[in-house]
Amino acid sequence: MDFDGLVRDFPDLTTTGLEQGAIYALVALGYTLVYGVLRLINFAHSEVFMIGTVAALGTWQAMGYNQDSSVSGIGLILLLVLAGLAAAVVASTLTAVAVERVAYRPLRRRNAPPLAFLITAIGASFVLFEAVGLFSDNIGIGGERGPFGMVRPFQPATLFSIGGWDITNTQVLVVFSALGMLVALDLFVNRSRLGRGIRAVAQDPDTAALMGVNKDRVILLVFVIGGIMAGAAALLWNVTYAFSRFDVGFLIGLKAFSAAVLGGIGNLRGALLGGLLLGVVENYASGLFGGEWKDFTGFVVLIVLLMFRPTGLLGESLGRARA
Amino acid sequence: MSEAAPDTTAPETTPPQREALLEVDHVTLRFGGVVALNDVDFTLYKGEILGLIGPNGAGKTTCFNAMTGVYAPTQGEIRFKGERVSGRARHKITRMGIARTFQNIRLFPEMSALENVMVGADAHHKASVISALFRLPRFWREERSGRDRAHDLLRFVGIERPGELARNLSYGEQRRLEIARALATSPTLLCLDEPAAGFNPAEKDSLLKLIRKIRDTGVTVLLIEHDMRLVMGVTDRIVVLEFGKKIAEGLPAEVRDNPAVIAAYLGVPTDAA
Amino acid sequence: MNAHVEKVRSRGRSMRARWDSMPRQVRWIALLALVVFLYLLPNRWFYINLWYFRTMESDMATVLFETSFFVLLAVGLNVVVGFAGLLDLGYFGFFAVGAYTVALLTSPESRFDVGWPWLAAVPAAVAVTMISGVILGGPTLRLRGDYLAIVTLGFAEMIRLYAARNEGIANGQRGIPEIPHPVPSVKGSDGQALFGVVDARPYYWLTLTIIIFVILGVRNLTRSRVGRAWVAIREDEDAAQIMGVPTFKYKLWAFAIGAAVGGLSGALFAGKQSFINSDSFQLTNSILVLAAVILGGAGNIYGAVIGAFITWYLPEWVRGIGGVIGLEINVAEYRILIFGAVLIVMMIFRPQGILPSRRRAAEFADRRQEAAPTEASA
Amino acid sequence: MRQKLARAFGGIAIAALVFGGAACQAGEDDGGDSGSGSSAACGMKIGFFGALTGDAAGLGIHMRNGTKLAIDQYNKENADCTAELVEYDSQGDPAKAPALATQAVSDQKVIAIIGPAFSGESEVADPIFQQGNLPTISPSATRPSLSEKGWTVFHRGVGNDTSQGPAAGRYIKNVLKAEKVYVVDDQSAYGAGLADEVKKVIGTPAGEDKVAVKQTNFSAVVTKIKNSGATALFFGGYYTEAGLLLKQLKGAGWQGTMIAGDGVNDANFITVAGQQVAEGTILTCPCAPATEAKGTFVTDYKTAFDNAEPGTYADVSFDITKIVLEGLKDGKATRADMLSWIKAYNKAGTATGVTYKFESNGELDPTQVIVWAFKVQGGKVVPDVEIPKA
Amino acid sequence: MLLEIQDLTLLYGRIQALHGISLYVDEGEVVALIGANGAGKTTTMRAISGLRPVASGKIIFAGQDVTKMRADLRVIRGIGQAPEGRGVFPGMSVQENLEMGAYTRRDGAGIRQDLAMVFDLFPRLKERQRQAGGTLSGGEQQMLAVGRAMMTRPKLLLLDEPSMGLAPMLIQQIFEIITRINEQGTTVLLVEQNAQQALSRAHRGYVLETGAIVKEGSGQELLHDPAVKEAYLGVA
Repeated sequence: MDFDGLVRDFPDLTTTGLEQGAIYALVALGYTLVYGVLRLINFAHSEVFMIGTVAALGTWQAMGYNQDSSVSGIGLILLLVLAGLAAAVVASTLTAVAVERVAYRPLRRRNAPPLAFLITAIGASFVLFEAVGLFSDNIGIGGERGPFGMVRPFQPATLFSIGGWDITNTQVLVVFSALGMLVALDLFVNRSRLGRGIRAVAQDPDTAALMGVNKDRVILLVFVIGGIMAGAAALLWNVTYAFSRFDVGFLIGLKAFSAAVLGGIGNLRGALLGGLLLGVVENYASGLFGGEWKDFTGFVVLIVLLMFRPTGLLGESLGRARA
Repeated sequence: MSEAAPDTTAPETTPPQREALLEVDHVTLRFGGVVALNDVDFTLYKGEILGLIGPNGAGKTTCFNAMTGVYAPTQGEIRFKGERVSGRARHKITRMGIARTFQNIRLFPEMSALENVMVGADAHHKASVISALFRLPRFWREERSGRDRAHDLLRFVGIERPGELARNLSYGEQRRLEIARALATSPTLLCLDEPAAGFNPAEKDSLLKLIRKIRDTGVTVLLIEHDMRLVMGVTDRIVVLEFGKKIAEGLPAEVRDNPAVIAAYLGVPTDAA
Repeated sequence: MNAHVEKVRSRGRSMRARWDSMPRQVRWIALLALVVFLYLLPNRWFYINLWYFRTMESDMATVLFETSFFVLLAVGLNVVVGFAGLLDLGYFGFFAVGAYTVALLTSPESRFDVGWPWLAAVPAAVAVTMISGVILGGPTLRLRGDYLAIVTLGFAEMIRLYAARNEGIANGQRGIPEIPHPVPSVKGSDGQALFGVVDARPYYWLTLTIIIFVILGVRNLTRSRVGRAWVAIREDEDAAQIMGVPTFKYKLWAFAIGAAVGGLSGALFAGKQSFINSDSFQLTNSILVLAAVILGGAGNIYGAVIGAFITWYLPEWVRGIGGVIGLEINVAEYRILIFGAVLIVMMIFRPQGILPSRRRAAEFADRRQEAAPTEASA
Repeated sequence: MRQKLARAFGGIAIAALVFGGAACQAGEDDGGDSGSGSSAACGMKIGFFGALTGDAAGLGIHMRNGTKLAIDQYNKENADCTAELVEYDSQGDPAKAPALATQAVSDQKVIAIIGPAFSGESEVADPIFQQGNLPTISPSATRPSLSEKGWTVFHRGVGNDTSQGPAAGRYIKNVLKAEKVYVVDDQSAYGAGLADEVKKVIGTPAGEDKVAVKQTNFSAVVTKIKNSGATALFFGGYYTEAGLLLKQLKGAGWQGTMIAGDGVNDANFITVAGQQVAEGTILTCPCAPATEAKGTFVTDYKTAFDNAEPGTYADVSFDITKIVLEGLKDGKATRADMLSWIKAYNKAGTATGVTYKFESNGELDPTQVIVWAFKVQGGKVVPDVEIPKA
Repeated sequence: MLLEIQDLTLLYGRIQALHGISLYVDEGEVVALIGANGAGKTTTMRAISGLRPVASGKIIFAGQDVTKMRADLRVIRGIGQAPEGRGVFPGMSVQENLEMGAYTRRDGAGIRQDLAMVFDLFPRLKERQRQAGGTLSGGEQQMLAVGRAMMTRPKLLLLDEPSMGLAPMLIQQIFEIITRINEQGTTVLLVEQNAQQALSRAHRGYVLETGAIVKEGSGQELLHDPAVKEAYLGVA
């Protein structure tokens, strides 16, 4: 164990951990929303994220940029970021909606039991990542099953430093975007009419129907929101790591799902807390025990926490933790 | 149904020795800010049929749940055969001799009627996983006796199709199957939670007879019921709850004439007298 | 579409009814014939006549062996998921524990270097997995369904991550070689050890025999107070407890038994493979076993067997199908895609699984009928 | 793209057909005697054994493509006497290997195997090939112990971990003269093996850490490397993780040089890392620098495979496949003949420039194993220097 | 006729819960559906509001066959319900719960007006406006459920056991409110165990027994029917 190293690297480990955790959190929101409303682990959500990263990249390439292009000028950077964001959000949202339509809705119509949903979700996940893996050489952005190198709208650079803490521009962007989106989502769910509909279905679907809430529409909305968040996460991912591949969703999905459970699945603020916590803890573990213990420690923390708080840090359920 | 005759049945079935079986000792139960039970205090004597009545939402089922160990009282305690009930694992409470049915039927719907009852009978079986795996003599012995007992009980409550899945039984059969399943655990105290809900008068009649039959086998019965006729017809004593408080206790005739009960339970005093 | 679904469903039901109504002797003879068929299957002279059933691009006997250890896994997981209703997403972890236990105890290259014979290591492997099941289950079985899922998944990942470490006793990707084959003293007709390198048939026969015994054992359990307790827990845990079922104890038993079967499967795998490394224990495999159980029909032993057979055999079989129908394309490349699509379609048309238990079939029929109205307008 | 999509839809349609219970006729093609009359052996099969689907497919596909290119070129030149490529897609999973290996052994027309690609699956599959006396040449399985198992059929077209690793170490020590070297590996048998050999040469590193294959976020490692003050980093592993790690390192302001082995010597490394980031990275390879022949290999490869860059070991696969093809041309129609042909082979490959001459245990003759250091310059991998032996 | 039910049957699993029920509710009426626990009252209500599929028979609302219509669309057509067990959203404040009632409405002014009306009917709710639904007492939850159903501005208000768990004084109060709601022009179908109160306030009533209607008549007729008296009014 390397305590000295941990102490020495503590500031950097914290900031980069938060950066990673913010992306976990955005993806975790998708898991948590769907779980809150449908009591269902949407296993295909990892692929929703993955498709977002591919779409943003594809758009940039279509605009004539590749991993070696240098981008300058604030206007151009903004244009690239916005175009990538739009592409990622649209692609992720469409994927999420397609998954809902193809894999979940037919089962809901038949009143199928929860395990059947789990299996169609797994099936959808297989189909999506295999399709991207098989055809990525055709999209022109990578070899078959190969990695996609990415253009970066801007290079990471230290924005400012406080004491020994160097804060980079990507860290600021990622963490604040994630926080901003979460606040926006929180306001939407807690303040708006549609958000009330979501909470109503989550708390009591039958009574919600008696209030005139169209459950199908709420479910669709939930998948759309999850898709938007995953798309945003995909863009932030591209900006940070500038990389994608057909199987990139798997690990992020697993981490994000863990983060959602850690914070209390079904709880929006829990997803943020869980994501950030997981990101930071993983980094500290890497610093302390070495990189090979990074993922291992993540799971240990999850399991130990669940033993003491069986419903996660903030407790479960959409809106139920409120008021 | 002819005139119910509580007055004739009650005195002769009141046990002479009045040995306490279950004591609800000043029990208070709070959920968050809501007081579900407020200082409820009564005793159930061996061999009697005690009715627990009160309007919907008065706390009867909560009281019931506290007796069967689902909730632990916030204050006070519940003693069965002199031993504290709360704090024990629920299956141990069953093995102490308390069995119950549920207001909204909770059978194991995808098991056959026979299997449902056998689950109850298994409560007192000892065969281990190993003896079940290798079908050792003990397994056969218990399996056979459990099966026989289950068949007997099904016959006792009047279910003809032991092999049918519980979910496919008629509503009345399901209610009676719950009773058979509870009896299979060999209880000294049987708690029935609205066993007549959804029954027509003829079914209620046969239920009334069944409850008496159960009592005659030596089982003490606690009955939560709405149907006044049934309650008046079968119970030895009645405890009345309202808003988590005991408002009356006594012989059926006394309770029926109690103005507080009439006000609480029957709503409009002028019309109910 | 609905009409078609109904047709398929009713066909399934009538076949079951016909089977149930057959005389006992006929059913026994049919089962016996099936068993004989299964024993004959890996012989080339036999399967070569089976039209397109055989695998074209991988060795039939070996594929059958691989399918059989997977079937054994499914039978074990079915106890956990199908009977006790505990969602276990990390079942392959127990398989890994079993395989590694055998490897560590037998291989001269392992860091323990105790050099046990395979046969002696198998009971040890089963015991170790059983204990690991109890260790995992003890603190976590009180968690509710979905939380249990993530905890078990985490457990399997932890095992894999630990195994992937170079420095750990599992040797990471370098793996543990030279695991002895089962009973080297038993010779085949050619004077070579019966359990050799190329011929997978003896391994298949061994696994098949074990599967039959495990199925008999599981059947014994399900038709006893243990099985009744499991189903009761699955149906209504609170009610079961109130009927005197020590629910935690039986959940733990289900977990331990499932783990033991998983470990047994891992031990067989290690004995055939004679080399294991961390590459064989990917998380996807855990998910595949679960898919197999649910695809086949959770809660029915034979459903699990069929589901596992399809899940493992189908992709292997699809490898060779392009050549059979004379296509340019390489179907093998698309087999995971195809499998994913099959999962979705199967679950939509048969959410109860291919061969659901009698109980489950009834439940699903009722669930469908109880779906709330969905039409947009009158 | 259209072509591929059409193939896919075709595949789905066929699957539907198959699952629907319909099936078509097909002939048996097992057994049969090997080639006929003419001096060249015709109609034989060459197996490629490695991951073509699943997680590790990214590596396997390039090797398959190299093999396929060699066979296609051969078939074009010898249209009347062709050889067939058979793919054994192991998914890189040792568990999947035995069925495929046994199948290959049972098909007498399969005369040699290019592969198995990874050391893990080799451990499982090679004993089976040994029993079938089916010669194998692996383009990429570099675990040293594979040649110590007494498998006569085993060969590899690359030096093992003990040849490249020390060379890389010597380069760091003698050429770069780096004082503080950080060592990171990906815990794969290949990556950790290389890292261990490097550490033996350079002595105690400034620090070391491990990452996982498929990891994408390296922030913790980056922090450690940056704060350790190391000026050089040796990475044992494959190009994806190397590219990402370097990109994040440079992004965090690290100025040093990365050195990595042939697992990173791949055009995709520059794709992942980006040209700017990759600039100056040293990549070792147990191969000679670009010859003229290599020039055609790259263009041929790009023409054949939708303009894709040849990935790691594609060139090795191409060359070792040609060994087998030359044997066929020479009329080697049995496995035993082919085996002795391979054992006696001694010629330079056109794509790698390596002279293929095998020792009796199947290792590439150590005197033939030359290790070069390459450098990333202007978005290209260019030869730097040959690393002297010891 | 505002609501007409023709020969409705309904299954729970294999068990028939309703055996061909026919009833109707005229505009402006208060109709009471009485019967013992488990007789099928709540099931009938859930069928009318669309939460349970029916096996056969028809539900016609305002001249339109709504038998297969989705529940939320029935709300828009004008069927409001305060479900049994109240169905208060526990994580929402009283105000939010009431706003949920107006979910399908866009008339801001009308909503504010109705909100004021509900607070006027139930001053207690106004006091608890910001409190979470889950923390209310049983009686308050009942008021909230009724008030929330009012917020849908229903043509037909279905009330499932509005008196359940209420003190006698409150029962009195809630029935007075029901009468007031009715007088303001809302038709009411009421399921009650408190047959006494229900029948004395209802224009007409039906008696449900094991899934079938065994008696119907005006409220007063039923109130004085000896069999009804004996079975449901607790008069021995």
